[in-house]
Amino acid sequence: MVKPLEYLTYRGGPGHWSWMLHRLSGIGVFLFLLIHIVDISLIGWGPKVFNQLLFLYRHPVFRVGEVGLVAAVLYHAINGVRICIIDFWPQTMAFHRKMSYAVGIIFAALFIPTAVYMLSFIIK
Amino acid sequence: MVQRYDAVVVGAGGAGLMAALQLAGHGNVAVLSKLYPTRSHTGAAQGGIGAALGNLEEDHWEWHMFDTVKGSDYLADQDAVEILCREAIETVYDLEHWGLPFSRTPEGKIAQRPFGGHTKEFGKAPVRRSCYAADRTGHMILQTCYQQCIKHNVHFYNEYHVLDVLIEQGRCAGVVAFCLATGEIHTFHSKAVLFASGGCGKMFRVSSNAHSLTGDGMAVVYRRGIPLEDMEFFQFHPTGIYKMGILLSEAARGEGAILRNKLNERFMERYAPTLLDLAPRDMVSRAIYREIREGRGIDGKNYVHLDMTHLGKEVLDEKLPDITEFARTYLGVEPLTQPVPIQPTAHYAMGGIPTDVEGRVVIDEKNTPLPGLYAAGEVACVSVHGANRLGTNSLVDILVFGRRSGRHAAKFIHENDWAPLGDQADSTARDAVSQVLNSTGKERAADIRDVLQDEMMDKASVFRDAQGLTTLREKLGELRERYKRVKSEDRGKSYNTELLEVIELGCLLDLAKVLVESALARVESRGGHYREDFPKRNDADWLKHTLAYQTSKGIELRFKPVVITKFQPMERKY
Amino acid sequence: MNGAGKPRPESGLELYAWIFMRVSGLALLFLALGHLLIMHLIHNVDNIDFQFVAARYATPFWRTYDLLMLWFAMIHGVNGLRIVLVDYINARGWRVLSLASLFVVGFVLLTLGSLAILTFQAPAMR
Amino acid sequence: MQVTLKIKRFNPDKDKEPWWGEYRIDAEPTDRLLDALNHVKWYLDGTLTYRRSCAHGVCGSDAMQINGRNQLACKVLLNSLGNNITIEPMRGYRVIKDLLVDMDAFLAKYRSVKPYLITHGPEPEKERLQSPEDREKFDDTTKCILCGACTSGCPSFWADGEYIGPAAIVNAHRFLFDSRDEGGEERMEILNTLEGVWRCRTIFNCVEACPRDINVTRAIGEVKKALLYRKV
Ligand SMILES: Cc1cc2nc3c(=O)[nH]c(=O)nc-3n(C[C@H](O)[C@H](O)[C@H](O)COP(=O)(O)OP(=O)(O)OC[C@H]3O[C@@H](n4cnc5c(N)ncnc54)[C@H](O)[C@@H]3O)c2cc1C
Ligand code: HEM
Ligand code: SF4
Ligand code: F3S
Ligand code: FES
Repeated sequence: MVKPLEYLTYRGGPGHWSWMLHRLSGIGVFLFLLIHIVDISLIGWGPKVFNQLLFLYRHPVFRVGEVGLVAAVLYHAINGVRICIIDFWPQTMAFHRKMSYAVGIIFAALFIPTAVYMLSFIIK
Repeated sequence: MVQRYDAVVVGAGGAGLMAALQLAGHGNVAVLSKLYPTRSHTGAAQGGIGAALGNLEEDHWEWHMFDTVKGSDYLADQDAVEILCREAIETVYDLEHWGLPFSRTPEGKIAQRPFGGHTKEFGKAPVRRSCYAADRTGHMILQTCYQQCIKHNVHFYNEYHVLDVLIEQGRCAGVVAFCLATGEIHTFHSKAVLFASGGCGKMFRVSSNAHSLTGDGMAVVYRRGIPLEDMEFFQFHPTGIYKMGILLSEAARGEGAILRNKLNERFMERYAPTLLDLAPRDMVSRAIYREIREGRGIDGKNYVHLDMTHLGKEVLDEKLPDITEFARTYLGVEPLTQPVPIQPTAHYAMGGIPTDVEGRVVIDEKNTPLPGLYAAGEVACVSVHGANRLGTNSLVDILVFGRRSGRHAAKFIHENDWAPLGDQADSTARDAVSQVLNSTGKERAADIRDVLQDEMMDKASVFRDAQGLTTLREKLGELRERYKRVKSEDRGKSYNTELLEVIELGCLLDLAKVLVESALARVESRGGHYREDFPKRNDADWLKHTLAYQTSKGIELRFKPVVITKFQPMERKY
Repeated sequence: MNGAGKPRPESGLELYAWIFMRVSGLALLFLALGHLLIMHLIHNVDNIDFQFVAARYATPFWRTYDLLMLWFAMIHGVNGLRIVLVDYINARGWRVLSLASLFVVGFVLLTLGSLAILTFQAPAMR
Repeated sequence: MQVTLKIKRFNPDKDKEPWWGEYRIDAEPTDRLLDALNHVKWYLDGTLTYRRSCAHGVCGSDAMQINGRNQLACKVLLNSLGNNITIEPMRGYRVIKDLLVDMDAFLAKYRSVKPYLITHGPEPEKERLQSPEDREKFDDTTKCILCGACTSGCPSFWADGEYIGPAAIVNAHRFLFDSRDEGGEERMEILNTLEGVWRCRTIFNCVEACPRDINVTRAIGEVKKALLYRKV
């Protein structure tokens, strides 16, 4: 059927892009969650193992990844709200394009300062 | 390949589907259509379907009948018109029961609006008679009929192009069709064949008709010796989008739109003081042509304006959404604030295969039916439209006579057996196809069609005269010669649409010739046929139908009297 | 019927899954964003260690919070991924296999995570 | 203006793989893309194959992917497309020849939602009454011309051809919200499945593609909501 790359070549509307991002961020966050559960359960092994593991988290690569995680959750969350609004108030679909843009704007407004703030720790 | 059916319906527009619904359950029935059913041109009809329901004001089928007869310039057969106008009412209720989403009055009844030539009390004032579903009535009729066919399990052969009809020993024995998908030729051996294959407006350059409206049904039957009736009467709709011909329905004028010339005059005041812009189509089209000829076209070009700016957003959005959008899409004009450039566009063939009121094809002046052959819809000529069809009456026609012919055919297949199939039944069709596929000629179909359409537009449209028609006749002869050398680059089997375009062009050429011969013979002006050299109607000599036969010596014309019951011919004034 | 598609048995499951995605999504809006805010912004991974976690889990509130979040996120995520897998994996065998693995992994990790939250004993209490 | 049409060609009699044909033509900016295609077919290459009929956007024959997006060739003017126009058959349907695709599966799905009025009991003598407000509820979805542009533009359909698709749901909506119809339950059962409305992820490509400006997603949303309140 339709090949993966062709999902990008179709000139859909903003809803198309919103959906792709929602899906990717959802999958990303889910995969992180799987790992996160494993590491958290290590807490049962006592302070030593756990604290050692946390060093891993403090590595810069992980810190950048953490910013990515926040981005993914944030986008997914805001867009998820858009989906819920649309689902329960179909009248709002008259402005579907505007709503997708609004999600983008709200996301940027929340994420950019957060990212700057978080990255400032690495530099420190 | 030979398939056997009790009945075959050719065409899946409103007429074909309606007939098929009557036949469903009465044996083995197949519907053949060169288009997928919902692509048929019935779907393009916008304005409405006329029926004297009287939902908004008093109305009677007799008034409807009078308007139809008067609109036809008294050439319509009044027995048929009476059936049309009476049965229109139950037909509309049937459609409603089948789910057609008519627009509604505040009380929840079917909404109605005025339309050209429809009046109360025999011509006193416009009446609201056209039942509508916004401005996509035809679309809804086509959808609703098709939906009923799904419900009743009607068997369709989609994208089968009928090439020939089989007449054996004075009876109809079936049809031969070309399957687009495989390129194979199939013979359908059948007790009854019902043609509902629509019109032939593509013989003119500016036309509201679909590319597929090439008069195949008429041509195929005509080539088998059956006459064509009243082909000189071709309706030009006044309001086609400038150059493209896309129709802006009369519903616009029904809702109050006004025609204006370069001086911004409401020029219809001069031509039809009572009905103004809602006069019948032939009159309005002629008025527009006159304005243009006398230099009052917009910018000196050959178009005038349709002014809807005073109607308001609500009317445009709710009652005329589609045509508002056509103006926006195709002209970039905003009808709310700007007038729309329009010009008359070839619209409807009043003539066609002659039938009686049961839809049986008749082959002579005495109305002798040809057993097993039926026709309904635009392809047929009952004749309820005479010399000029009123708006909304075609949708009535296709449904009322689609139904009657279907019912009669259902009876016929119970009472009759198959006519024997001659051997090599499909040879004519096969030869036609292989001739094109093996042609070594160099002519392109498009070039021939271009000349045909331009010449027809120029010499056989709204105004005609002997000189123009004679030149045109010669021209058509030349085109016929060129057509013998036409080729198809595509020689493949699957979906060879080029081959079919060539075949369709052949039909158009034949029909154009019939039109021109009939128009030359009719030395009077009546309805859609206007001879500048004979500008008056002449009832003494010409109150009769034309029948054109193909013979080895060319076209032979015969004439058939008009059936007059209730209304004697009068002068036609609006 | 004229060529109706294959029969489609109804279970109503998809409807409930759809509602659940929205309800859990809205719950997660607060739970997950709150979690991110607390763990990654107000405090940040520099300051978080075993001690921190231990202190936090001393109150039942945070345990409930994390447990709720875990369950919602896990089921939301598993169902989300189920939708994705069903979308792209059409071959029957592969579809069954991938869905089975998803559910197994989901179940195991959900159990693991729940156990970790519920059985955690702060060292001081030992 | 001069335009170059880049058309994805495929002839089952000859070609193993699709290939790109390029055609330079002179045209008016206000010509429809269909006029340009006709020009190619009539004067340059007769083998070019596509469906067309009405030429003004009401029959639904000529939906195709134009500059990466599903549109009707007869409803876009060249001036909105630029000088280089890429034309491909709609995706998700089997390509038969050039721009012509197999619509049978699409139409079978349409038929599967029982797209006809279902009523019980005898019919009244005259029309059934319906208030203008009730009529308005399904006005939008009566406009569908079954062109297939929406379904072919839907990523959920690309992923899984079994998805019943927006067009079928639109036509179900047309009857579900018709106050005269009594077949609601039957249709709801058909739509309340994985391959029914729940497959829709509110992507809106269908709305962007619909040449009749039907708010397809809204119709789907209304069906979902109806299912929701019926069940919960
Ligand atoms: C733009 C427009 C607006 C109109 N508005 C109105 C209106 O408001 N009111 C009104 O009353 N009338 C109106 N009309 C006129 C009316 O719509 C038509 O006359 C009527 O729909 C014709 O219906 P039909 O069933 O005879 O043919 P069509 O609907 O044209 O159907 C013809 C069928 O025959 C099939 N066919 C053709 N040739 C072959 C072949 N060789 N082999 C197999 N199948 C074949 C086609 O596939 C098609 O299915 C309008 C017409 C146009 C063009
Ligand atoms: C933070 C608040 C969240 C909200 C508001 C939210 C909302 C939603 C909604 C409404 C959907 C359904 C989309 C649809 O039906 O089209 C969805 C899908 C999904 N969510 Fe979330 N979600 C949130 C958090 C999460 C988290 C934490 C995860 C990871 C575990 C996650 C993973 C997914 C996945 C994988 C999908 C499926 C994506 C798809 O079908 O395209 N979500 N989310
Ligand atoms: S909903 Fe719109 S895009 Fe979809 S088939 Fe109908 S008309 Fe075409
Ligand atoms: S694009 Fe597809 S996913 Fe839904 S909103 Fe339209 S049907
Ligand atoms: S040709 Fe009819 S929709 Fe384009």
